[in-house]
Amino acid sequence: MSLVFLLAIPFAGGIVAWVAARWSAAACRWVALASAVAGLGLAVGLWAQHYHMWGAAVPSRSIYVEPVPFFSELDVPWIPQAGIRLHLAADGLSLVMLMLTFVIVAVAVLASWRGVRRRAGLFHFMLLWAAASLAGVFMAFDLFLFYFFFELMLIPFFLLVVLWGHEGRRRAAIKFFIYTQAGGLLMLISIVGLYFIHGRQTGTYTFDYLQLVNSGISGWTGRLLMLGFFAAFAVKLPAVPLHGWLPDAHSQANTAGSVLLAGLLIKVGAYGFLRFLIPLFPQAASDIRYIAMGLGVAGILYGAVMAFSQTDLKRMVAYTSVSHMGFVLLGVFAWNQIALQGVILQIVCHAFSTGGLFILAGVLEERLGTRDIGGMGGLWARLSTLGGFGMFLVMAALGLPGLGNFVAESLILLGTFSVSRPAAIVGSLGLIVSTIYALWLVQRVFHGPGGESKPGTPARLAPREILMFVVAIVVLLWLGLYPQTLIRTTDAATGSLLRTAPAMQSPEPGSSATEAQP
Amino acid sequence: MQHVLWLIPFLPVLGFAVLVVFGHRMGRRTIAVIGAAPAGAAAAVAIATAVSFLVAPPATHAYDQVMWTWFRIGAFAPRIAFHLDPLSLVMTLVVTFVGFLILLYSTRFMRGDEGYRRFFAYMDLFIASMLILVLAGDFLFLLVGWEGVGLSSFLLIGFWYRERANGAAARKAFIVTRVGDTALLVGLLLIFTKLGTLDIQGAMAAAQSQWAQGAAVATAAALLLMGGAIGKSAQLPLQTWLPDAMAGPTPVSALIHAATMVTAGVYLIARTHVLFELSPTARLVVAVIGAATLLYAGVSALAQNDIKRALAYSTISQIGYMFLALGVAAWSAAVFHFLTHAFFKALLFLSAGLVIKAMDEEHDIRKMGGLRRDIPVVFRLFLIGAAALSALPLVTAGFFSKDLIVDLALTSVHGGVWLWLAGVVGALLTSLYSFRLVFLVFFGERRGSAPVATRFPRLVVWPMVALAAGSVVLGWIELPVHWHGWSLFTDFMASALPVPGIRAGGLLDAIAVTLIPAIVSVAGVYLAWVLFGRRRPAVAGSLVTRPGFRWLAGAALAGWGFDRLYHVALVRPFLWLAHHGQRDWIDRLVSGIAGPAAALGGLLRRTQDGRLRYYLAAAALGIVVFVAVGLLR
Amino acid sequence: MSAVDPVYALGLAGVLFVLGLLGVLVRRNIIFVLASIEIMVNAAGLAFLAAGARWGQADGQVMFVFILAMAAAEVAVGLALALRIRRRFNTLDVDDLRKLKD
Amino acid sequence: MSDAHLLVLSPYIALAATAVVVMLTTAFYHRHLLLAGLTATGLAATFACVLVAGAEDRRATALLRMNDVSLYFIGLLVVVALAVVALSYGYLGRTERRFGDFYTLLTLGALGGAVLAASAHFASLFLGLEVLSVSLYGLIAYPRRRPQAVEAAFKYLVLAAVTSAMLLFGMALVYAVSGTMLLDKVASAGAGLAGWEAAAYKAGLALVFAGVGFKLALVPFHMWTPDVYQGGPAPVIAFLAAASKAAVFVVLLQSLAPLDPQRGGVLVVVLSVVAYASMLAGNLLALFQQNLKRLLAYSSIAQLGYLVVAVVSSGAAGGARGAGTVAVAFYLTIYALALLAAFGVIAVLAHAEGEPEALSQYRGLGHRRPALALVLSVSLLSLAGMPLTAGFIGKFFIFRAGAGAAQWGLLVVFALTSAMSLYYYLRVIITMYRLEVAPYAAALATSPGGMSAGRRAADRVAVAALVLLTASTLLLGVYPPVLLRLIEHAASVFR
Repeated sequence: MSLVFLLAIPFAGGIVAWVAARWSAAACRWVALASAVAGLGLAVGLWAQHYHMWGAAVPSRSIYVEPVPFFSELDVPWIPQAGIRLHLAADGLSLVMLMLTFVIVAVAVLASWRGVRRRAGLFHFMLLWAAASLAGVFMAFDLFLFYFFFELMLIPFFLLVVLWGHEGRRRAAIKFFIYTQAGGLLMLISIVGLYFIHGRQTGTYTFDYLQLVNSGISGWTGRLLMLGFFAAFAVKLPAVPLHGWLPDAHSQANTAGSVLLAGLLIKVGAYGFLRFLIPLFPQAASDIRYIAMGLGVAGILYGAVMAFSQTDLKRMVAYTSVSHMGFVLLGVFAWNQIALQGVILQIVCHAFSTGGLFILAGVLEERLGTRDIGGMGGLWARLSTLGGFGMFLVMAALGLPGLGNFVAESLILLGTFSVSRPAAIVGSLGLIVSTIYALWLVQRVFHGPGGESKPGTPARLAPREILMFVVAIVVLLWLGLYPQTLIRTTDAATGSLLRTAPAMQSPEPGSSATEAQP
Repeated sequence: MQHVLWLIPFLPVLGFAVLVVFGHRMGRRTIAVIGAAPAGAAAAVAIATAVSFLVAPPATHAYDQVMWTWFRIGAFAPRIAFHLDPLSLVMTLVVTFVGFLILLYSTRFMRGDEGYRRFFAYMDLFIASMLILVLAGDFLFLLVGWEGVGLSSFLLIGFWYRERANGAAARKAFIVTRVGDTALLVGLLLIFTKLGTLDIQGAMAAAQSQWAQGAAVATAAALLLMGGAIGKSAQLPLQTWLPDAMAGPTPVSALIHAATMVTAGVYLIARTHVLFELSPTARLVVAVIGAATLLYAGVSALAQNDIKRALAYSTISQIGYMFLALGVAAWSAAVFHFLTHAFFKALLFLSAGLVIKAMDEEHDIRKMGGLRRDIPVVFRLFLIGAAALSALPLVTAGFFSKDLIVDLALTSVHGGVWLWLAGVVGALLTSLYSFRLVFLVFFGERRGSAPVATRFPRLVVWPMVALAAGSVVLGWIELPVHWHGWSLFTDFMASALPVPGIRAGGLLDAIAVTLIPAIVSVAGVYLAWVLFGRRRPAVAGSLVTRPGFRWLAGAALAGWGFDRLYHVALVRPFLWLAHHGQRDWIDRLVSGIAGPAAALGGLLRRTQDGRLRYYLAAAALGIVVFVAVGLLR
Repeated sequence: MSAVDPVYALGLAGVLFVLGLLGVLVRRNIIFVLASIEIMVNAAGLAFLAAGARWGQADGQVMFVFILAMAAAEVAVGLALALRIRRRFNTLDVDDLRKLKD
Repeated sequence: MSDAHLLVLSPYIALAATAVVVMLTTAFYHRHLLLAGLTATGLAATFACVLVAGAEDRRATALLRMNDVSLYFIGLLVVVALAVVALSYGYLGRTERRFGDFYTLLTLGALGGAVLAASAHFASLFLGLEVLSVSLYGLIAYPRRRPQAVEAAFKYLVLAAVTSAMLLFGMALVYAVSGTMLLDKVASAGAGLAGWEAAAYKAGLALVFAGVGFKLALVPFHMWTPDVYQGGPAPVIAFLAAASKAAVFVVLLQSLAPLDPQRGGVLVVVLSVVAYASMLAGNLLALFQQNLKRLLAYSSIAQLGYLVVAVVSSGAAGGARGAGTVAVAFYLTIYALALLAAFGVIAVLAHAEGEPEALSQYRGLGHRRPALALVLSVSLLSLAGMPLTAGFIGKFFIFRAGAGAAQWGLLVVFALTSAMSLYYYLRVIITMYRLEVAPYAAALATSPGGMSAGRRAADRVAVAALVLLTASTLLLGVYPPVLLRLIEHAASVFR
């Protein structure tokens, strides 16, 4: 039952925050923060409760015969006429995403503590509504319910960008909405198609994920259905040709909006690939494996080159997300244990490193009044603490070993190498190109002759700003030096995902070596 | 002493952390103490470990300490582990000891600088990363040190960040080394996929047992690792970044770009010598690159006018020698030369620093001259360094280490005459350019302005004296092969690095091998005296004016055009792509479909012009079409 | 008793219908537009009569009666609107009714 | 006529009685509240009769076929009429002095629609259609002082008259050839014909389809919609858009039902082409529309295109017949709710000089009239098919019907065009929540201040109706089985 609370807390919190705004803006901020932290507490409680259960080397058993690694499921009919059920469940992977959701939302609330004056109540309501629908996405195990939350997320994000964004917010918001909606509707066609084809094959008409998994639809129908899902998740991820909305949406949203967009929204695409696309259509996915990996690599390189050429700081950071998500796409289609763990680690680390960079951009914009990196420079002299944080975050984005991103990217490359050598090699070129844009960012923002900051803005960093950066740094260092806690959490989940898609199975790197193990 | 290994890298990390977090509240003295002390403490621990290692050598000839398992996915479980064998021991001793001396030197040298705290924080970070690099027992953990060193060199080169040029040099260094690192990473991917483990000793053992001699996969892995080594050690073709790296403060150049970081590549190849033994082709490539680089750098150093750039090219040349040694499987000879080189090159850089300070930040040697009398102490130290660099026989450590390499280049089983010849010509060039510096800077009459500072504090001079002593005395621990004397260093390293086979040669070979390099280096000194020593004799003047020579000098000055080549071939297209691609063509392409939709919309709207009869006409047309379709089908 | 073959009657109704349709399309005066509509409706009525005759059922004629009633209603409202248009826009030209457009 | 027949026909009796009573009271006591009250009670009584009538598929006289589907739609018609009465009570109070005729015409229109919904014979089809059309002419031209209303009414009249003539001529041809006027027999009567008779039959069917097509404003016959929607008074247009289209759609559905897929091949192809064209044209025309009423007109063309997709899915070979009907019934209902709410907001904002049509007049509405802005936003989001609104479930059911009938081409265009439709729906929502207040809108905000207590009461009724519509849209979005159970039962007729 506690899964429902994970949905209820943010929704209720949002409404209370909106009402509390009548009295004072501060009240609604504290309510929002409290509900985010409460959600986090519950998620962590669930995680702690089940942590000892995982980690045991999961022997390879047939698909879903062993106790399903889900827990505390809720399965209630919602629209019986169409066979749709309210089926909430969570396994290691969902739990990691849930915890990530609530942490990022809490950080977003902190990030907009000073930033949002107008209609603070409505703002926090939208923030928490987005959190609730994200939590819903990660817990939905009924395809229609997943689609319901997948679409529900759009409205709060749209309004967050439209009402509190920067100058070009309207065009960017509409572009974002149409991109995602077009992908989503194509996915709906696939969902309903799958519903009917599975129904005709097995007689049971249902949207339940566990029954539809590995439905064995191969050939062109399977590929077309899979393409519907691919369209939706490739837009969300974003994969290269469909990434047009990301730079506009990220650069026009305010700090909290960008943190939420970069930290959580694009993770739904990655989660969708892991959870739905490949397990539902293993054969079709293996047919397009190399094309998808090609797209991933293209994303890595294209995102990095575009990041280098931007003059708007937020657009530059947005393009780095395109590059990092290229790694995710690469890792997902490598589809072995190491690559999947790398993907999950990349999802979490990217949320913190890029989220941190957006907060940095927000803080800079408050103090300098501009996002154009031409006007910045020499910041180190004036705000050395901010410089220190910024340097750390840039190095994380660069994939410096010792931080989480490096471990994630090397796991992905390790996993990919045994599947397709050229993809891994060209993918590792991404390290060079990401170095170029990262150092270019440091050079233009921190080093070089000094620009002057807007008068009247505080020179020193506020304690809450420092807290946000410290949270990001601690997590990135912890995942860089001891990621085992995260890996053990998602161990059972990735294991069961791998078993659901035998057609996609690829050789585990290193397993090909004979037993000359020291 | 096994379980104290982690302390060596941890102390500088602690120093770095303290300086970063509490630094801004500390005075200069405390910063200096917290900055230099960890390196000293680490040196002490290293010496203690060395003593216990020598007195009671462990059974496996190595200390291993596993901190914790980094993570475990299925069979893949890399560990944060330290591994100390003779090779790592020598590296650690040099890094900590030379590092400590340089830090002492910089406490006074950097006194005037406002980024004092930042300097020591970065230096501690560098020393910590270097120690992790040499002590790591797992390839992934080695990468942590490897990139950490790259990062701190970026931070230190771009230390005076107000100057855009320094920033550009720092970026260039990090990006070029990053190219090498990518090759290294791909090598690790290959090793892991084929051997199933990234633990260094485990991987090497597995390689030995699974891969046949000369196997393609062994060659590929070796070449990839070599790619990483070339990037970090600034060998051809990735050497363009080191001369520009002189933009950083002089102690940085001394420690990072002379003594330690640039030799990380040598350490890596020595550490994975099993791979290079398995593939002779890879070893040959290393030798050829070493030989080519030492010649290329030697000639370029000859033409440099900036004192630090000359020394930078000389470093590239000396590392070329080490690569040559590795190429002919003379592993311990390379490490020995690293040891001596660290001492005398650091000494040269530190004294160059003092010369620059004396001449009020003047780098150009054409504006110096006759400083022999003004700064006698610096002159003597610089002279010792230059002598060691040009390997003057018996008197300097350089003689023992460089000539050992030249000797083995011929006599080693894998050696060759051409390699030996390159070594000899290199020796000539080395002594020529090093003494050119000495004569132009310290002899002849004063050309530029008078020196500003002539007396230097003791804390600056004493470390240099220590280095000078090292660069003189250290040579004696390894006598040349044909003297059949003692070879303490090679024996000590035998457990980690195999000794190369020596071809049996007659007496003639023996004489040739030992005498010729000595003669050549002395001849080089005399030639330098002839060309640059006396007051501008006609010979030197006429030589310079001939057009062919002037073109040659120009080319050498610019590092043989590598810089321009890379700029035109790689940098400019990248900038062009970025500039033209700024408006994200793919995005415009995909969201371009909105254009025709809008146009179509506009067109359709024109049909709604309010005329009733047009609406009726449309309806009638519709009917005609429907009836027609109905009739035809 | 059906002396006349229904095809001819339907043919005539068809011709009348098309003439009415052309009248509506071509003429610009509101009165003539309404008149042409009348022609079309009566053509339909004629067709119904012919159909009824063919099958010998009264349905055709019943429909014709309904059609008459409907036509009358429409024309009445149409003429009322024509009066309002004449007073408001003081024109009877259909093409002048162009205020509502994109 | 046994009493069972009477019971089945009770809704019609109630409606006709209401019309007569209202007409008489107009002549004697011309007080607005009384007239509106009478109409409302009459309609409520009709709704009660519908609930009671609960017929099992009985043919009441040759003309009408009373089954659960027709009863459901008569109920829907009556509810729409009630809502229109609530909206127009305030609207008329502000703009007109003569009220009586409005309510009479409205009730008669509802009666026409009801007859049309249950019609099983050409005659009832024709009669229902004409009663509905003629009352609409009067309603559209009702606001005497506004020239656009007259122009709109005249355009609607001419086009309706021409297309009803086509309908008649088509019926005549079909009757001449097949000898029967019963809808369910007509559809399958064309089999045994040859030569000129087959040609006449096909031509007749095409002409009938043209008449129906005009009323549904499908593509070749859609051009009148924007002008009429722009010119006519808001409550009337709501009735036109919601009620008349629903009634005509039921006829299409009922007559297509007995169609066996093989014979209906050509009709399904024609319907598909019309669906493609309507979806594309509707959305493309609306993309850059600056006038809210014209935008809603174009969007209603597109929505009808989506509905035809559902009809095609139920009619097509192998289509799950039930799924198609459920999809049509559900989507029609939520389409009606959304349009009523949208035009209702325009009606509430209207005043003597005219209705706020240009988008610029709605700038900043979110801050001045948050309730109305929310109502309009929810209705637009429902039309766009956003979650939490009934439109989302409606769109899903059309997808489900389409996938069942493997109409992949239609579904892909459906998906892409409804994604495109977001552009103009969102533009309206954004305009409402912008900060700067337009000059005209400022004047607008102050006008209700000076009204008398009575008029302000009228507004409260209208706003209550709007809130009820929005609440039901949201409720159906969150828990659709409330309505689905009802529709499922009705659709069982076709199992």
